[in-house]
Amino acid sequence: MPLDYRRFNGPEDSVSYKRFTKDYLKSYDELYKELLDDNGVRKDGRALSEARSMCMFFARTDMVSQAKGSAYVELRKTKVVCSVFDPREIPHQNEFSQLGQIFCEVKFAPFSCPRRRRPHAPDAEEKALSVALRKALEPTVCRHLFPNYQVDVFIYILEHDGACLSAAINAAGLALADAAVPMYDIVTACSVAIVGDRLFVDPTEAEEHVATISPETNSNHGVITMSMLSELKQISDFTLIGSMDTECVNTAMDILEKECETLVPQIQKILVTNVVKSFEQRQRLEEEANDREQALNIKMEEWRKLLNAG
Amino acid sequence: MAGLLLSPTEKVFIVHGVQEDYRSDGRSNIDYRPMELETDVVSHASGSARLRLANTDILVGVKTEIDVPSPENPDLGKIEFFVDCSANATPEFEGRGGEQLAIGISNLMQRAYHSSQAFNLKQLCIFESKQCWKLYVDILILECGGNLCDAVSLAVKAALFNTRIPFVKAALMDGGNVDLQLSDDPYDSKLLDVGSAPLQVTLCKIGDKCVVDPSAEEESCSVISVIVGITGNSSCFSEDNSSPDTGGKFTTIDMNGPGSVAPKTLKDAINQGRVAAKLLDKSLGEALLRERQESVKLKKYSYGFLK
Amino acid sequence: MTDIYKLIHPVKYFNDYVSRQVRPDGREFHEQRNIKLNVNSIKSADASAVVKCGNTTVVCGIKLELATPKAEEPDLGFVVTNIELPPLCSSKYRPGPPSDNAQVTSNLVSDIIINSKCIDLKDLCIASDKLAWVLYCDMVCMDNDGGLVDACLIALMASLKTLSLPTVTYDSETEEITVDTSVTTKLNVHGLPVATSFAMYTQEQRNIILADPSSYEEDMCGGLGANLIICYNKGFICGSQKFGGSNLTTECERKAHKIAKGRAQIVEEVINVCLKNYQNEPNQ
Amino acid sequence: MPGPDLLSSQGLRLDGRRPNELRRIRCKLGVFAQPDGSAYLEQGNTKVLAAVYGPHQASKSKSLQDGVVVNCQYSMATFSTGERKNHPRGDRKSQEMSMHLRQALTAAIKTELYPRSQIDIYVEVLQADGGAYCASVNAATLALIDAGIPLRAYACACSASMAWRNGQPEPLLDVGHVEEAAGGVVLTVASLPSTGSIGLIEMSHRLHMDYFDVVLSRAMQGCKDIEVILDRAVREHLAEGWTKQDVVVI
Repeated sequence: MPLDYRRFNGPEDSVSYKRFTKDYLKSYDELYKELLDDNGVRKDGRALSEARSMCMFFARTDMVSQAKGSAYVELRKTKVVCSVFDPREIPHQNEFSQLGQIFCEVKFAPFSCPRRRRPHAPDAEEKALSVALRKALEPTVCRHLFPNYQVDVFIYILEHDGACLSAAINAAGLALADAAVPMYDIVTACSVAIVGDRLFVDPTEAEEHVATISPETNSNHGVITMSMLSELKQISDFTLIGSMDTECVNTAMDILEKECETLVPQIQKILVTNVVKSFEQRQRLEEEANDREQALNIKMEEWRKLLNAG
Repeated sequence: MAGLLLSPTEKVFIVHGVQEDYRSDGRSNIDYRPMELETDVVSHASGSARLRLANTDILVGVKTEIDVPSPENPDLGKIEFFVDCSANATPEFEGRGGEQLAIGISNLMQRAYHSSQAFNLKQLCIFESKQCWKLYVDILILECGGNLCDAVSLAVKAALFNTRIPFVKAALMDGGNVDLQLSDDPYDSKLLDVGSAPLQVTLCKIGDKCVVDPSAEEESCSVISVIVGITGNSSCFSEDNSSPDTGGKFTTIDMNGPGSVAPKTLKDAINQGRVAAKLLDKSLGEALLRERQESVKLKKYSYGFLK
Repeated sequence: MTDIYKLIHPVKYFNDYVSRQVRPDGREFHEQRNIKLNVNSIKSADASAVVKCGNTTVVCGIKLELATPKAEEPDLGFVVTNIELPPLCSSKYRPGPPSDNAQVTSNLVSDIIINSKCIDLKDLCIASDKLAWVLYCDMVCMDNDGGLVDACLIALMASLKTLSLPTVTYDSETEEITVDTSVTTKLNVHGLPVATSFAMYTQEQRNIILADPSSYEEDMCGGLGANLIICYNKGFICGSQKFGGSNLTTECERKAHKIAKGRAQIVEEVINVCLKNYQNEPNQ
Repeated sequence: MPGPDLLSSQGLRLDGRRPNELRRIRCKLGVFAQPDGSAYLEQGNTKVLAAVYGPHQASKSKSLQDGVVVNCQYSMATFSTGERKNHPRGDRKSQEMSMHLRQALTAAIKTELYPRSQIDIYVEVLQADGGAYCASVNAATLALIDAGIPLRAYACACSASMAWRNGQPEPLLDVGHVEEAAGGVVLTVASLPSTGSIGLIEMSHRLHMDYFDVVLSRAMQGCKDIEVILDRAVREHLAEGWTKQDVVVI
């Protein structure tokens, strides 16, 4: 790997201290056991089919002042910031493109992953996430309205505790709406991790990790992320990794469809609040302006009187 | 695809044909086009295969290197996919023009081979937490005539089937380092167990129906296609028929294109893909076993690109 | 209406405000923006802090790693500081490798940290010539609205002050390393460098310095970032840089130093209060 | 100055060839359907594919008033060499190769016939076993013919080396990888044999002036031999093409 001379680099042989702790290499069974307690409840107190979005979904728009539209989504520990900028002409293009384009970039903070330090240069996972995000957003944006222009969508993942792709898609949907980019429908996404016959809805990083390790037996495992346009009943992107049979895929799809639908009212609420807030703000500004004008008029009157008198 | 121009009427013709289950080249919606497959075409590689599916031409070479296993998985080997879109396919790929497509395909392959149920990396381990084999699967796309993903996955499986890994003759422990001596004899080598390696089937949504193996013309009529990766059946790839039927599990599902699909259509498509993959896997196994027998009897004639 | 005016006549718009002794966001010339600070909100990092100076938001995360020290400095550990200006923080930045501006800012912060000697690199050494800590401190700007260096430094110092190192035992014979995360020691931080940015503007022979400028003010004063950065560490100057902008008169300089000194105390207080609150939180 | 032993006492080379013998050349025109012209050429164990697109409208920045722009790209498959290559193209060596290819082929093409146009020539080396450049030029010539682009003459390339036998200089024709690696001099010539003109000469290592002419004439002889082989391949291809195509059309 070539040395990145634009940044300060640490020593080449540095490794995370976690490699030397006792529980660095745990067996598959140990890891699996840690996910659930004796009552079949997940470590953070959720039931298997319970999504974090139900209780702890925290999202707001208008996060980045310099961007046209922005959003912040927090699923307990997973934290994602998204900003959307004004459309600009597609750079380095010879031909006229009938449809506008969406440019997505997903980036992990160097300190975002609990297991290792992320490199500064974009790696394969970030590129794959960027592509998945673009595919999820393309069907919902009215791209014919800005031909030959591209909208930049930037995602920064501050902390990764599972389901970061679905958090990123939700954040991007909010930010696009905040930036007033015309869209057909609200886009929502959700993930599920599959370990054997158990389905973990909206998984944490630990659950995703176990689901991506292949077990010794021939049982199902994997992670599925699905994004939907709920009003139009359309799936805009579907990503599966792991190994599972048809039945498992079908059940997971039904669950994800339901979860995506439950997200819609929450997102609608955030958007409505946003509109109300910006309306109030504008009203307040207008009132202030009126006040100033009146004060000015009064002063002008006084001066005129003085002039007339003087 | 590059340089392909279709008039609206031509597109309507294709869409109507698909609706009637009778495509413009005479196939039904679940038929593949004829393919040509030859293994062992590149002598510098440990395993290689060339697949020609109508106008799509793929050359795959597998190279092996000794590497240190990653600390998280000390008992696993490594596999890496690299796709190169040759400018021979279309002038648009000149320089770095094909990079986007290449990254997309290699990511898809990497994900399809991720699970140990698809490809067991334990067979690449030499010496736990010290040394392992790293397979470089280099995919060269020479011509694009539609349906790249399927062709790539078939050619990769064939090349891996053809790959020989030399036996380790001796290992010297020197402090913490291991010094390996490899066998020089090309026949003194082991074959990989690739029976369960996944095949990918692209289902192209045209109108309301899905077709397998779309031609470049058909691809331009569709806004969305579903790619499913399905593990293979090991019993099709071994000469004794005793091993049980396995496979048929999904290792990847992905959507490609700017459109979207209804949940019902997606479910139908992945089922259709599973059926198609099973048939494809069976015929690939037969072809590869036949070729291997021929090469054992020294009857095999090498065609390369001269045919 | 004002938005359009600002867009069409940016300079005139700015001048109108300045000639009335007020800044576009309603502040006085010497007034700084509110500072909000929160520590250890990111659990995947070994220490972290989020700081907001007005709109400017910076997140700092520290990851700990172990490495062999350099042969020429066998008793010293490493502190690697980098500033990331991702394209999402402002439309000025594009995806790809760090821009020149990001590199300059990165260098500046790194120089301040080294010159202020707030971390003794000897504290980071575990076994001479064999093993030492590496502190990867990454400051990520989430929203760049001016005064970037100030915010980065606050975030960095706050997270360094909350950092504790796990116990490491190094067996010199077997070269075996064991880490015990249950027992940790706090990192010693000496001093507290605080930077204050200024933008300098000349209007009709009048030299004006604007403390803690917003990104719009920085643009108006003709700099890629702030024009003047003064850094104080516990009442002592530990750095002063000037980049472009109008000429700096002695009078202005004196005024700037006074503001910077005052601000250093305020920031110190903010950090201390925040750390105290964090330590007193019951769930920590 | 006895270099490495490239010739046995019987006067045979490391791979059993005589000094003036070419490696086996097998080739085929029209391997692909999409490009305007394509060819595959095997020279011993070196295998090369070439594709030609054009002539088509040149991009504005490159366009020439008085002739066609010849655009070449030389690329090597990652598995083509013994050691795996990390990048198929873009490194200094393949940039240089692309340039040399362009020089040799521009000499052969009747460039004045297509002003403001562009011809793209892409060469992909599938397997490199010495003389990859020569094989590329030969394959590209065939692809140009397959595309129907008017040429002045066949452009052929061949390499030659130098060995000693019983104290006498003995030039070697068509250098293989083993001989290249042994470190002798390698002289590469690209020429239009029927006109006798030389498009490009490149030499590695050093060679005494006295022997230069001997080696050069050996390489030129090789080019002439190759021209015969290429010519036969083209004639066979066309004969085949006539019969096949006409039957289908009628």
